[in-house]
Amino acid sequence: MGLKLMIHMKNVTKVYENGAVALNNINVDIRKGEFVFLVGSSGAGKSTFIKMLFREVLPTSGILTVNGRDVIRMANKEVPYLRRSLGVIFQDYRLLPEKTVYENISFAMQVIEAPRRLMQRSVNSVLDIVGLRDKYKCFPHQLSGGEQQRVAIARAIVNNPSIVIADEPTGNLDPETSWGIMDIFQRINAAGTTIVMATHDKTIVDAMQRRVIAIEDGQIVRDEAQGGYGYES
Amino acid sequence: MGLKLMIHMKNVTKVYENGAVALNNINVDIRKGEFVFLVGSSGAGKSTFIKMLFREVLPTSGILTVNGRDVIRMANKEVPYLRRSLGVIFQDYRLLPEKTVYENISFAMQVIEAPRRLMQRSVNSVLDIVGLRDKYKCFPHQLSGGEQQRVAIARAIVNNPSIVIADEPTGNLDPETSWGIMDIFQRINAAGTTIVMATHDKTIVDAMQRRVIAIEDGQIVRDEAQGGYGYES
Amino acid sequence: MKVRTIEYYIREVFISLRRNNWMSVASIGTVAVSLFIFGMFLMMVMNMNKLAENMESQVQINVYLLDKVDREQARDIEKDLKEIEGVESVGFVTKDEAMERFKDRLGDQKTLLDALDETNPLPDSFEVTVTNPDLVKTAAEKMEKLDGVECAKYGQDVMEHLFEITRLLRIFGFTLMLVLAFATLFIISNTIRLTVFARRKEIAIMKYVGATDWFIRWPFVMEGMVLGLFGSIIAAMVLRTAYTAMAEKVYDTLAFFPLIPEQPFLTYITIVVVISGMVVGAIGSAVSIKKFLKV
Amino acid sequence: MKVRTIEYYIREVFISLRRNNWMSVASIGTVAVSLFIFGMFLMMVMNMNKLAENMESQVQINVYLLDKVDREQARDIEKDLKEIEGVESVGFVTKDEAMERFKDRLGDQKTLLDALDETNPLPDSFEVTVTNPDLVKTAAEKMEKLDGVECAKYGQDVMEHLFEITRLLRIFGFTLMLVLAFATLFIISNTIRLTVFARRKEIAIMKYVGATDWFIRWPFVMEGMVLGLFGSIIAAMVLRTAYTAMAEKVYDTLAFFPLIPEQPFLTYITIVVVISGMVVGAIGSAVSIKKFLKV
Ligand SMILES: Nc1ncnc2c1ncn2[C@@H]1O[C@H](COP(=O)(O)OP(=O)(O)OP(=O)(O)O)[C@@H](O)[C@H]1O
Ligand SMILES: Nc1ncnc2c1ncn2[C@@H]1O[C@H](COP(=O)(O)OP(=O)(O)OP(=O)(O)O)[C@@H](O)[C@H]1O
Ligand SMILES: [Mg+2]
Ligand SMILES: [Mg+2]
Repeated sequence: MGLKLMIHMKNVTKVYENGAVALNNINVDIRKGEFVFLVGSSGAGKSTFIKMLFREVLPTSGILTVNGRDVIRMANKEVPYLRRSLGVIFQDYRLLPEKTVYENISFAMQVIEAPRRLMQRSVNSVLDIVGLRDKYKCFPHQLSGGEQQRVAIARAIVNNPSIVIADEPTGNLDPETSWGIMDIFQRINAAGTTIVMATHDKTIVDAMQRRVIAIEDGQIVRDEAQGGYGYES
Repeated sequence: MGLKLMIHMKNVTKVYENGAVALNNINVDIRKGEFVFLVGSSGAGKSTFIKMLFREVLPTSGILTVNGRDVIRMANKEVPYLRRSLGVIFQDYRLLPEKTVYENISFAMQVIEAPRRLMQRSVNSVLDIVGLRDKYKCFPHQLSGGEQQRVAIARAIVNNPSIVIADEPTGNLDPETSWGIMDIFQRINAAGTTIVMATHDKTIVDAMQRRVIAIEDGQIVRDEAQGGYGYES
Repeated sequence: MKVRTIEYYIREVFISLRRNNWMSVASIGTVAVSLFIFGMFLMMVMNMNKLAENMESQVQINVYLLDKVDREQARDIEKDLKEIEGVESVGFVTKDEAMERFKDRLGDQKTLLDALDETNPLPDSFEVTVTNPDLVKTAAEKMEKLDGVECAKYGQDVMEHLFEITRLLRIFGFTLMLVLAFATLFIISNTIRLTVFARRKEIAIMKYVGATDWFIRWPFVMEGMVLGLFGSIIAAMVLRTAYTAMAEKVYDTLAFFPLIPEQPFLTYITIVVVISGMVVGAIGSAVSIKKFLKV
Repeated sequence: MKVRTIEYYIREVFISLRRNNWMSVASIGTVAVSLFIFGMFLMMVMNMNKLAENMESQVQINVYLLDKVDREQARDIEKDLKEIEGVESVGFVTKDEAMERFKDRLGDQKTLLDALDETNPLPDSFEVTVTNPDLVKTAAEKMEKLDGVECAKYGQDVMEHLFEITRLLRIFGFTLMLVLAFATLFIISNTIRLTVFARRKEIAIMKYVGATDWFIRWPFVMEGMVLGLFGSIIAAMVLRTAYTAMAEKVYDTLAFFPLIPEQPFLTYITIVVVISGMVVGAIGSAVSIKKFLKV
């Protein structure tokens, strides 16, 4: 495992302002090219884990580096550049309500001032990948839940980020569409992209046999290189 | 099947303003005490089906009665009373952002001017059922995705509605918690409540062996009294 | 509507003011500032109006008597004058008083009168004020017809000039008030509309959960009223302080200026400002919420 | 910054104005109304100031000559007068002209002067206007020292009264302007703040996707500027129309009133209003957005 360390967490703890301990002394290293599932019951701390990676949430204590950058001691004006190197799929999608599907996805490219030609090509291609080519003109409120989720996925991957961070990316997708998304993830992972995905989907985790980090009550209870979802239900 | 007809759809079609045909000539009858799964791929029309039941979306044509009320020709001021007889779990939760968990749930009871004593008792009991007793003071943005979803479920069942309408109620829940919710649904269904639930969760649908209505591209492609999710994936 | 529900409305208003505190402060501020401007000009216009009235009320008719009229007859004439329509007050001015005043008026040039020696060619006269400037002309004509009256003068051109000015002052003041009232109404209701707009999703959710329009509307209307109340109280307090300070300054330096006395004027202004604030706040909320209730 | 990005900003502004059209209309309306009020009072205060200046410039010194002074000598005195510091213009008034004017002033009572027969006790005089009211006193003293001058009078008390009034008018006008400027600033930036507030979630999302602060801020600032621009253009147009209409009315009925001529006054007002609108809009946006960028 001499590959580049993409995510490094040491003794990371997060206590929210209201006193809720979301993560407690977490130690994790994730290297380039890994495909990691983050599992755990509702409220275990998966989203908190993920939000720390792109600095929506700052750890209360500990050390956290992402893509070689020290997330905690980073200057404010560097944050956008950290975020650009990541492709984040948010649990609540976070689409811009006043922008169309096309604009929502191209926004991620506007931000890095990509040339227009490249932008059109890239946006159309990810729209094809998530199967929303004919919805490009719709606004988010005109889409079904699963369609919105797929727009969020498209936006996350359009810039070929070095890490894709996905929080429950298939929660509102039917099994067939979910597998389509997993295929995409596997393809970009094979091309060297690191993937961290929080999920509740037992079927997918069990079938993929990748690294699984299980969190319970803010602590890592299991970290297997080729694991399953765990516990029968 | 001489039981009361709770939901009656005849030749119902819904075309959105932008021309998208979400439902096309739907005919469905659902009787008191039924437990119905609505399945179909992303964008098939499940949410549209559900939104019509509580009149968020009006059918473009056809006949629709819910709980004996003609949803289409209903006077505006009757709509609140239709909605109070239903317990709706929205795909996007729709919690009031400026109210705490307790207030969000009790709001549904304020609306029907329930006595305070009853209100406290009922809210605490549904909070226990969904396992959020200790989060009652939190605001929605302080909750995890699954916790928010459970608040939405609690709000929907707190008034003992005659129909529970659930749009993807377990999309952000881990399998264990999902089964907990399904147990609750089975209990209230056994007590006579009609349940209509749109879902992508193959495991649940297959295990429950209840009535399954499958929608594809806005049309009913299957309606089985004791079905499974369909199609292997 | 149950007591429970009314209680809920009231609690709701204060919780909402606190939780949306950022927006509450913004709208209270806007209400305060615009009502302050409105109140300031209301005060200004009312004082202008007072000034105009004051100027008009100073229009007087000078009734000059014939030399032969003695004091006895003068008293009869005074009685007659008082009976003429529109006459407000009648004051007697002896020929000596008239001479004194004349000398004062001449100032530098009073040496001119030395040439008169001790003779006083001025007549006795009455100074008559009239309630309504429109009546001046007919009243003067009637006066001239009285026995013992030589003539009745009232500075026709000066008066018309003055009336023109006061009329314009009034029209201007009224227009100003109208414009400002609309502007205040517009700004306050616009602000409240923006705060309601920011909460449109909440309103929709409430409806989806089965709330009736009035159940949603009441707390908003009451909140608008409370916002208006708070804002207008601030405005009224500032206005009172400012007027008192200004009045002091005016009394010191411009004692002749007919400023409206602080009481009951300030009470009246306070009432107008506070009531407009509450009413505009409540109606602004009720109107703004309407379009978001249609779900 | 690439051309691409600037292009994006500009497109962004107009798309956003259109899609948030409800809010855009509300804030343009508020900007228009408050700048209209501001402009109206700016005009009023400037006219008041003009009036005060006008009144002050009418203060004149009357320089009375000794009887023995003949026309030749008078011309010399005129030259001397013109050399005194602050003197603006000097006009000669013969004793006959003075008598005429005196008779006019007496009006009703001019019969009094019949007693003088044909003698005219008034002297020849000069009417001197002075550029700066502060210089009146010293100038008058210097004049009295000239050969052939009996005395120099300038109605000391009247003048001081007048200065008191114009000084108060100026202080009042200035305070009014300051208060209104702050009020306008407050209301406009508050409104813009509310529109930014309504879009705070969008701003957060943009940041999460990796946008820099300036990338988000530019379109908002430009949008604020455009809102301010549109609002202020409406205000300016209404102001111009209103002033022209009012000026016509005043010329018709109060011709003596020294109204500031429409040009270049209106151009000046338009520039002030439009620039304040744009600047307040832009700065209002930039400031309001700040707190929402911290994610
Ligand atoms: N407000 C709207 N305006 C226009 N089109 C809409 C609107 N809402 C939904 N649609 C379209 O109607 C179709 C059905 O949407 P619906 O939300 O019913 O799907 P769904 O079955 O709930 O999908 P999902 O499982 O992804 O939630 C979709 O193609 C969607 O894009
Ligand atoms: N902003 C916040 N303030 C306070 N507490 C929070 C906040 N966000 C999350 N929490 C709490 O921290 C805990 C972990 O939340 P997190 O969102 O990480 O859970 P999760 O594993 O993503 O759950 P889910 O599967 O339901 O999305 C939860 O108990 C939650 O209530
Ligand atoms: Mg989560
Ligand atoms: Mg749906």
